[in-house]
Parts: sequence; structure tokens; C-alpha cells
Amino acid sequence: MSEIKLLTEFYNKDEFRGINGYQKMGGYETLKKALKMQPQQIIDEVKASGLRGRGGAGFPTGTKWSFLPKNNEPRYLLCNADEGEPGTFKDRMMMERAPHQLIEGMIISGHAIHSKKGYIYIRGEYFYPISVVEKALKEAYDAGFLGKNILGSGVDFDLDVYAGAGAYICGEETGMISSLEGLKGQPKLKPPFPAVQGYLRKPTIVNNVETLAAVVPIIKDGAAAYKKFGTEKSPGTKLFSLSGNVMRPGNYEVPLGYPLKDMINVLGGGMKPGRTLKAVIPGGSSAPVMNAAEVEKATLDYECLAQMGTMLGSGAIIVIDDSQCMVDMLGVLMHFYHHESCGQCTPCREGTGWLDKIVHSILEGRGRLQDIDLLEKVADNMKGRTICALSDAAALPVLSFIAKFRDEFEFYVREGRSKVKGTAYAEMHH
Amino acid sequence: MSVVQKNTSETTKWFLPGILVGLGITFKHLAKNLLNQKKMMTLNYPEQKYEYSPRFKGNHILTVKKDGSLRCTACMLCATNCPAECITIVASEHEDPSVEKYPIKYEIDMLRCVFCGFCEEACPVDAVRMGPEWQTPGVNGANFNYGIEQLAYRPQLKGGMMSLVDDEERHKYGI
Amino acid sequence: MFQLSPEGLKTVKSEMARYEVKQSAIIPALYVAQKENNGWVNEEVIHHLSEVMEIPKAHINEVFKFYTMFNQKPVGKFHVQVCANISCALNGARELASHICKEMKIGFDQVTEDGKFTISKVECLGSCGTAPMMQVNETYYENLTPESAMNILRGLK
Amino acid sequence: MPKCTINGKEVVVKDGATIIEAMHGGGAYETSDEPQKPGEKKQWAEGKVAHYCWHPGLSVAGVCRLCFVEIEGNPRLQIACNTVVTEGMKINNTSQKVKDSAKWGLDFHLINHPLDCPICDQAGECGLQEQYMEFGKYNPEMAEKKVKKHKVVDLGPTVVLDSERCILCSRCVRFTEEVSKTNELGIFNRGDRSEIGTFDDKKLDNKYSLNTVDICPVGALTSKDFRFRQRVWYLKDAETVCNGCSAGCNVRAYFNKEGFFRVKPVYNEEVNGYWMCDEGRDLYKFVNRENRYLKARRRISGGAWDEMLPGAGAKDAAGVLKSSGDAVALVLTGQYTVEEYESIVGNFVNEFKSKKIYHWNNNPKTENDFDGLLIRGDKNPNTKGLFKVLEKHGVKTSWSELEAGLGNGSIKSVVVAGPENLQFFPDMADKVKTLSKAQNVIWLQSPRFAGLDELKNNVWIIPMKSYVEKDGTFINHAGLEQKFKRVTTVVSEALTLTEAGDLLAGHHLLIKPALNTLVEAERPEDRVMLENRKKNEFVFRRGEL
Repeated sequence: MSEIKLLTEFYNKDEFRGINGYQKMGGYETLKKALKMQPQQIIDEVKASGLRGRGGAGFPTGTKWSFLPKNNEPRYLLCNADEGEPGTFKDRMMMERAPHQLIEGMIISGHAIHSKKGYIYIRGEYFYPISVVEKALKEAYDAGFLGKNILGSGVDFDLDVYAGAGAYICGEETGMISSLEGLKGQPKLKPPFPAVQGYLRKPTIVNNVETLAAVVPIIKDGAAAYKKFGTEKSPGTKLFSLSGNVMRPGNYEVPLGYPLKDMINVLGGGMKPGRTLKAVIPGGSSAPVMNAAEVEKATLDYECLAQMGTMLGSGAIIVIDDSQCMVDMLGVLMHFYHHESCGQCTPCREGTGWLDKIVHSILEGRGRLQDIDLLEKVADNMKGRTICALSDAAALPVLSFIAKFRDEFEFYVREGRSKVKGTAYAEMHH
Repeated sequence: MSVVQKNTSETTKWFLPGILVGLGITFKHLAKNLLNQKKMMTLNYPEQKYEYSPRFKGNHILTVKKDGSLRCTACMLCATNCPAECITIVASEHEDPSVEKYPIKYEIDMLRCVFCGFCEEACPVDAVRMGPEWQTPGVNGANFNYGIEQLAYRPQLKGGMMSLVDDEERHKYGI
Repeated sequence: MFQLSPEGLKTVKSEMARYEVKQSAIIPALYVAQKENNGWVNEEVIHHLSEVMEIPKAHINEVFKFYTMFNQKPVGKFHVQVCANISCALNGARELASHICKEMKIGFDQVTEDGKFTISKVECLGSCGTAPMMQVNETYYENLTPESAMNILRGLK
Repeated sequence: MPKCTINGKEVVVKDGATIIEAMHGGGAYETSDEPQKPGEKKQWAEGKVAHYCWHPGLSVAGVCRLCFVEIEGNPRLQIACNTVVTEGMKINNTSQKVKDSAKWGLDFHLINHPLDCPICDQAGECGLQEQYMEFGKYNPEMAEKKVKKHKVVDLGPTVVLDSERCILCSRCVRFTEEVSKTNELGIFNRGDRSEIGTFDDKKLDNKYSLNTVDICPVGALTSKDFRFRQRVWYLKDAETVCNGCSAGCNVRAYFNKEGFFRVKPVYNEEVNGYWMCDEGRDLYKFVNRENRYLKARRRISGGAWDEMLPGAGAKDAAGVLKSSGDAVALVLTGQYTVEEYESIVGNFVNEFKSKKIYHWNNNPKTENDFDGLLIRGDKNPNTKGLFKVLEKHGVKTSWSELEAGLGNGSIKSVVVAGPENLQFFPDMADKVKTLSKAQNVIWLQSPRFAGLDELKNNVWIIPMKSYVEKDGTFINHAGLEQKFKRVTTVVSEALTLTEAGDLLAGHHLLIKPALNTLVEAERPEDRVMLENRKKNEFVFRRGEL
């Protein structure tokens, strides 16, 4: 099997970034078709396609849209381009290479949910993608695809860009809404859910870049054509960001259900010479890690990975080879979550810091054997105890790293040095 | 209440034998002490003083920090715990934010004190201790109200006694 | 006292009108102000923004301190941010960061003597497939080696 | 009104009530079966829920993550403060799962909390201490360094912050946002580096700032006034009504044998909710012995001052009054209780046959002011009560009549029931000057006022009891009658206005049954009296949070 390029077909062409090139390759044709459809028809089509959110949670998009209250309140469509999950870089590529695809998808989605205003929330570090999207928006406005009465259909849709300023938590939908409202990017209590009370307490739909872009091929060829790809419960294609210790890291669009080992060995070009696979984190840093044996069996779809105790997440596949120390890697992750916890809920605020300190005390040779159990206990008690999923995201790697690589942790505690590298943390990184 | 029966036997009516027996013991000790003065039980107080164990719980000492200020944080746990209610503390705010609270008055009424040692037990910062001193002279009641000057800086303490607990170490570890 | 330049003021005002609520303009305004204040934000900046935007200072300060892209300390002319998150760490980003520091003879988050460079280790910048990487001000440099990174930095004027 | 089961007990709650409200009262609870009898204590569902961030007077933040409950059919624990009760919900908070979550939740709160208890003013009424005793884990496993933050931060004129002790429940921040609407506080930085703070020159300085200290469940915010003065376990407390203004906030006064130390608000839905103003918290000060008249003082014809016991002083003055005939006037401030007014006005009208009773209005300009939350411009607790009593006895006078009377000599002797809160009587010195024209001045006064020495002629100063030392009733601005009980006695020999009135009228002091005042009969039936109002000790007995 190889890649199926539904979204990324023209990504290698530079002219695809501009509106002319995009239109030449069939862009905005789908929009014209969609504007003739009834909004409910579009929602039904998306529902029928079984499209699931590509941001991480994998919630069915059509279902999410139908949660909107049936009234005439103004509603917002937000595009979540705050791609902060370590290992993920697909949204960045999509915005850089095909901004108009995203814009087209958003106009169609906005039409479907009766929204008149949309925002693309892009993380602040993406200076270049922001400029690309802003330029594309201007082109789209000039061409009449955005604004009042789009292409004479009577549909209004305005779209704007909002740049974040460096906070992982703003990738959480309510955190993003808070940030957009000009507050600290702290997630909000649910209920009420954003679909009922989101941005400015108005009904709001938040979707990932890839999800919104995927609406275009669904409407273009119909749900049935889209469902041909992928598995029964996870239809369609998805972009996977392959990174870590592989020969050819990068973004690859494959149908869901694609075997993980093919992803690494065929598309990714296999491991670096002389190295063997040790572990894979299949869905961004917050997904539980898999060991080499599990990788052999895994296929890239929501169900299979969930069954194996991990998750597809944002589709960021991080490959770890046998030269890497897992204790060290957990230290990196824990530092990340400690740094990014928003500080609202106690278990996460204190727990991420605690985990970080324990892992680093092990790394610095001050660890005790009971610290390994303590890590598990703390992580266990952070799971599912907070407003958003950040504390779960911090807890799951801990639990899976220890469950699958406990020998490395115990060796480190006993010997004060890494089992793989043979040296202590301080020597590893000067 | 126990009842002690008076011994009414005939022999007790004669006091002299008893007195003689008693005097015999006295003279025996006198002779012993004269012959071997080192083993003498009595002391020539106040010229001679008995050496109690260093762990003897006598008069209170307020320990001091390295810079000579009181360790006491005026938490009043000793006063709360004191069964004789002999400790009076008045707290105040310290200029140094790392100290925060300190006693401007710390008084122990030595006449009320029962030397139970609960204050020492209660102290969370090792600020009050019971030292080996046991002499408590005074000419009137007021002399027995020991203030900070007396408790922490009396001449015998030579400028104050330090605790073994290292504050800086504790602070470094966030205690 | 810090004052926004006329153009900066204009941008801030237009950003305030751009979004539904004026609070949304805090982040854009802080970007503008940070740029004009040599790459960092201090109390004066917040004072000024509070006056310009008519938003409580505590509110602006909350937002400012929450986001990592606003510098709370002065930084050099080139703010070198080396990603040290997992994908980059797997490809030697931390060694790269230490190497740059050693070459520059400064520690992390310090400014070089000539005021040109500040080096920080940061979290994922979304360039995991091209690790290790660094961001110098607004530009990404990817697929680095210690040597190539130093060459790039030496070339910056 | 949905019906739910909480720990096996079926209850009906109000629409939209959350689980925590159902469990803690908080105004959402109603008994399921019989209608509630008047006076009967409303039952709450059993089972305490650990919590810090939820406060019935504030919005829901849901950040402390302690109030987890198990809901049947939901595999995940839910927080009680943000889950609305729905019909047929089965709630349980006694399972092991819930207990474990509270245990660990508390441990998470405590890992970076310093061991400051010995010098922390909150110790003894601290939410962390109390709840850890009840729900805690008891084997702390934290072996790492704690996070260091700022200590002893000056937040403003009234409050000191200790960031390390702060558990970031955000109650104080929400208070400044939602109740005082002053927005001084914010939470800065993120993660475990978060700190409460003010920005630079905008300090926490509003008229309600000390409420933040009350609602702070730990010792992070402490009151500068109370700081380090007493350990809380040395204090006794009793409820009374604030006499600072006509709002009549319900308060709890804290005292011991050394005097009064602080005042905190008590929940009363109809009067003050959960809050009170900072001004009212200062009112305990004049009550303390060092600010009071302890002995009666007499001066005849501008001579030297004699001292005598208060009762003797009043008896002594009675003779003068008797000889003055109907040239006797009574000046009343709005600071005494209805019962006292009733008694002294009755005595005047009946014994002296005088209706020369005048109201001393200390704040004619601000009388009807209101700041929108609690503070009233009328700085007397019982002006309404005084007017009612005067009306009942048909007294209708004005201050100018008194001034005229003093001028033309038709008033020779004046009895003045002087104010308690001198700080609200800016016209004190003026009035003393006016009244010193009378031949005999009998001044009934509780706190010391140096200006009284200016009085010439014949003067008696008789010590009075303050509002915390007597039973009585205040009628607030809305006409709500609030009965309160004696808190403690500070100056035991001082007199109440009733006693003083009796003695001045030449009677002996008798222990009389409580007067049935006029207002008793007029009270609407549904009015909740102070003694049987709904109790919610939530804030002020922190142990029972």
C-alpha cells in the first residue's frame, strides 16, 4: 500500500498556494457546489462520511455540528491551528502549502452550521504560516469567496486570523476560546460545552485544520467516495507526521487502517543504519508509548490503537530507536507538561510539577526505588481529575513508559546511570 | 484515705531506745564520712553544687539563631500546651519577611511552672528547651517572671544557645 | 516611560476594532509593544497598554505572563530558540543547544555581552520532521547540526 | 424540581441546583416529603464534600478538583460544584473511589504548601488543616523541593499575601471581579508558578477588601489588622448585629478576656449575604476597655472632676433632673436598641411629663446614600427604631427647637444618649458646644471622648454599655427587625440606656422581664428573625467548609 493523496495531491506544487493555482487545480469548485446545497444536506453528508476530528480526540465531526442549538443566535466557526502537540506538524504544512483548501473547507462548514464568522487560531510561533494564510484570506476576499453574499448565493461568511502567543493549552478547544476572548488561555468548565456556549458565550464549533480541509473532498465526491478509504469505523485518509529516529521523517497521507510498521519502514524509509526500533509514540506526545512488539501488529486507526491501550491522537508518530534512554525521554516529556500546565486545576498544576521533579531526581541520581511506584501513583491520580485533558496527557506517558520499560527505570535508580547510554543525565547533555 | 494504726504497744512508750538507735545510725554515718570524705552524701551547697545529668529538665532556655536573635516564632503552641498556663507571649511582625513573626514578649512564670516539659515537646522550631540549670533564686515574686532577657541571654548561656537544627538547610529544602 | 510609536498605536487601535471584544486585542497589542520595546515587555509597557486600551492592568498582566512568547526579561537582538521537545531531543537538540551556549559563552536565557544573542530551550515548535531545529526571531532553521547552526548564527548581522 | 438520591437519601432540590448545593444547603435544598414547618431547621443531605474553590456567594470555578462524587451510570467521577442535579440522579460520595480522589486531591494541594502553620494566622481555622484531618492521606510522599514563591506581599492597606500558602482556588480573584467589581487581583504566570497578585500601583484597596481574607480557605490572605495579634483558638465568638450603619449586617464578634479582636460577617440572605464592609470590621475597637469610660464623672459648676460608680453617678444626676421640672430635654442618637428607647422615652414622657426629646442626626447629608452593595449613608444602626418609638409616644420635635430652648432657657437640663461610633460623628464637638449651654448636662456615653471635658456648668458623664454588651433589637434601613443577644461584658459596671433611664427617673434598678416592644406585633409573619434565620456557617467556621 502507499499514500492516498486526497488532500495533499498538489502539495508539492508551489502555485497551489496562490488562489489562481488553486483554482486551476479545481479549487473552489466544491464551494460552488456546496453553496447550492442546503446546510442540513452538508451536515448529513459529513455525518455519512464518518469524518472524525483530526485534532486528537477523534470525535465525529458531523455529530459535533449537530449539537448546535436550533436557534438563530450568532454562532462561530473556529479553526484550531494551535498545533502544539509535540511531534505534530501536519497543520503547519497544510497552512503553508494549501491555505485555500482550509479556507474553502471553512466556508463550506460555516455555511453548513449557519455561521457568519470564523476565526483561524494559529499558534504564535508560526510566523510564516500566519503570513501565508493572511495573504490567502486577502485573495479570497478579493475573489469574492469571503464576505457578504458569497458568489451571489446569499451566504455571508467572514474569516479572520488570530495569532496565539505560545501556550500548548490553547490547543484545547475551550482554552483556545479563552485565548481568543483575550483572557488567559485557560480551559473552561464543561458543561456548558462550546457548541452551546463557546466564544463570547455563543454557540461555537471548533475544528482542526485537517478536519475542515477534509470537508472539501467529502462534499466534492460525496460521502460514499470518502468512505471507500480507511476502515469501517475510521473512514477516510489522514495525515500522519512521522518524526524521530527514522530515515525519512515527514507528513504522509494514508488511509486509516494503514499498518504502522509500513509507515515506518516503507514510507519512513526504516530505521537509521545499525539501529533497531525500540518504541513508538503513535499519537503525539500524550499518547501512551508502544513497544516494538506492539508496533508489528498495530494499524493506524482509532479502534486498533485504542484497543492496544494507546490512541491515534493527532497522528504524530514519534519513532524511538534503541540508542535512546526512555528515562531521559520521559524527563523531556514531563518537563514539557510541567511547563505547559495552565495552573488552573490543582491535580494538574501540582501533579505535573511533581512528576517532573521525580523523574529529574531519578535522572540526577537521587532516585529511590519507591519513586517509580510513586510516579505511577501520582499519574494514576491525575487521570480524569481535571477540566481539560492535559493532566491525562501528562499521566498516560508516565504510566506507559513505566509499564513497558520498567527495567530501564529500575536500572537507572539502582546504578545512577542510563541502561542504554551507560552514562548519567548530566554527562549525556553536558 | 489510708488509716495508719497507732502503735500502742508497751515498748513504744519508752522513747529512749528508739532515740539511741537513731543516733547510732547518725554517728555511724558521721564516722564513715569523716573517714572517707569522698563518699560523703551531702554537699556544701551553695559552694558545692550537684552535677545533674545534662539531660536534666531544669530552667527553660530560649535558643537563638546564628545571628543571636530568637528562634521563637511566637506560634504560641507552648503556651497553648502548657498545663500550668505559665507562658505569656506577645507576637509582632518582623521587618525581615523571612522571619515574619517573632515574640516581643515571652514570659515564663517559674513559680507556676511544673517543669513538665510539654513546652519543649510542643515547640515546632526547637526554640524552647529545658536546660540543666535548676537554681531559681529570687527575692520576690516578680523575680520569678522570666522574660526574654533572662530566658535567652542570661550570663550562664554566654550570649545565647544555638539549636542543632540548621535553618538554612531547612529553608533550602523548602521546609 | 514607554510609548508606542504612532504606527504602533494605529495598529493597536485597528486590532481593537478587528475582533468582537477589545480584550482580544491584548495579544496583538503585546506583540506590537514587545517589538517596539527591544523584544521584551516590562511594567511600563503594561501601564501604557492599559491606558491606551482601557483595560485593567491586572488583566493585561495576567495575559502577558501566561504566554511564553512575551519575554519577561530583556533578550538579545536575535532570540535563538532551540526546540528541546521529544522529536528534536531524539535527534540531539539538547546537545545542539548546549553547544551553541558553549560557543557563545553564555547560559540559557542570558544575553551575550554584545547584546546580540539570547539562547533559550523551548517546547515543540511544530517542526518535528526536520529536527533538530531552531527559531531565530521569526525564522525557522531546520535540519541543523552543531556546525551548521553556528554558521547560521555567525552569519546573522 | 428534580428529585435525586444522595448517599441513599432521597431529596428534592430546586431547579438548576448543583450537587454541592444540594449537599451543603446553599439555598438549593428542600425536603422531599412534608412541607416545611416554620422554624424547623432545613435538613441537608448527609455527607460532607471536600472543596475549596466553590463558594455559594461566587461563581463556580471548578478548579480545586476535590468535590468529586460518583454518579450512577457515569464511569468518571464528576465534580459536585458544576454538575446540575437532574431527575433521578443517584449520587454517592462515600465510595472508596471518591475518598481516594479527595485524599490525592488534598495531597496535590499540600505538596507545595509550606509548613508555616506555627506562624500562620489561619492555623486553627484553616481549610487545609481541617479537611486534611477529615479526608487526608496521612502518608505524604512528596520528597522533592517545594516551589518557592513570594512571601509577605503587601497587597494593599488591609491585606497581606503569602503566595506559597496560596492554593489558587481563585475565590479572592472572583470576589474582586464579581462582588466588589474592582478587578484588582489576578493570577499571574502559569502552572505551579502561578501567583495571585495585584499589578504594581493598583493595590487591593476597596471597601470590601477584607472579605477576601474571610473567603480565603488557607492563610494566604491575612488581615493586617488581625495579623499576629491572637491565635484563633484563644478566641471565643458570638453573633451580633453590626452597628456601623443602617444596613445591619449580621456579624460574629471574636473576643477573649483581653478584649475584642475581630469581626466577621455571618450569612443572612436578607441583609448582607456573605459579606460585610471593611469599616464595620473596625467597630470592635471602641468596645475594648482601654477606649471606654469606666467610672462616672461629675463636675459641679466647672469645678474639678469627681469619680464615682456609674450607678451612683446616675442616681446623683437624678436629683438634678427632678428639680428641673419640665425644663428637661432628652437627646437621642440612633445607636441604641429599640428596647432602650422604649424604656427611656417612656420614662421621660411618663415621669417628667416632657416631650422634649430630640433626635441627634449625625449625617443629615448622606442619610440616604447607598453604595450598591451594603454600605448605607445612615451611619446609625437603629434610626428607624428610634423613629418608631418616638412616633408611638407622639414625640415630634426638631433640633432647632432644642437650640431655641437652650437659648431662651426653657431647657435647663439635658440628658444626652451619646454615640458609640465616634468616627461616624464628625459633628460631635459642635454638638458638645451647643449642649454645653444647658445648665445641667447628663451625658451617657460609652467610648471616651476628650471633647466632653469642654462641657461647662454641671456635668455628669455616665458610662454606657456598648452594643455587644446587651440584648436588644435594631431595625435596619429596610425596616427589618433584628434581635441580638449579648456577646460578652467588657465594662461590667457600665449601664444600659434602660438602666440609666430608670435611675435618672429616680427608680431603683429592677430585673424586669424583656419589654414587649411595639414592633413585635407589627412584624410580618414571614420575616426571618436573626435567631432562627437559616444558618450557613460556611465561610466563617472554616472547619466545616
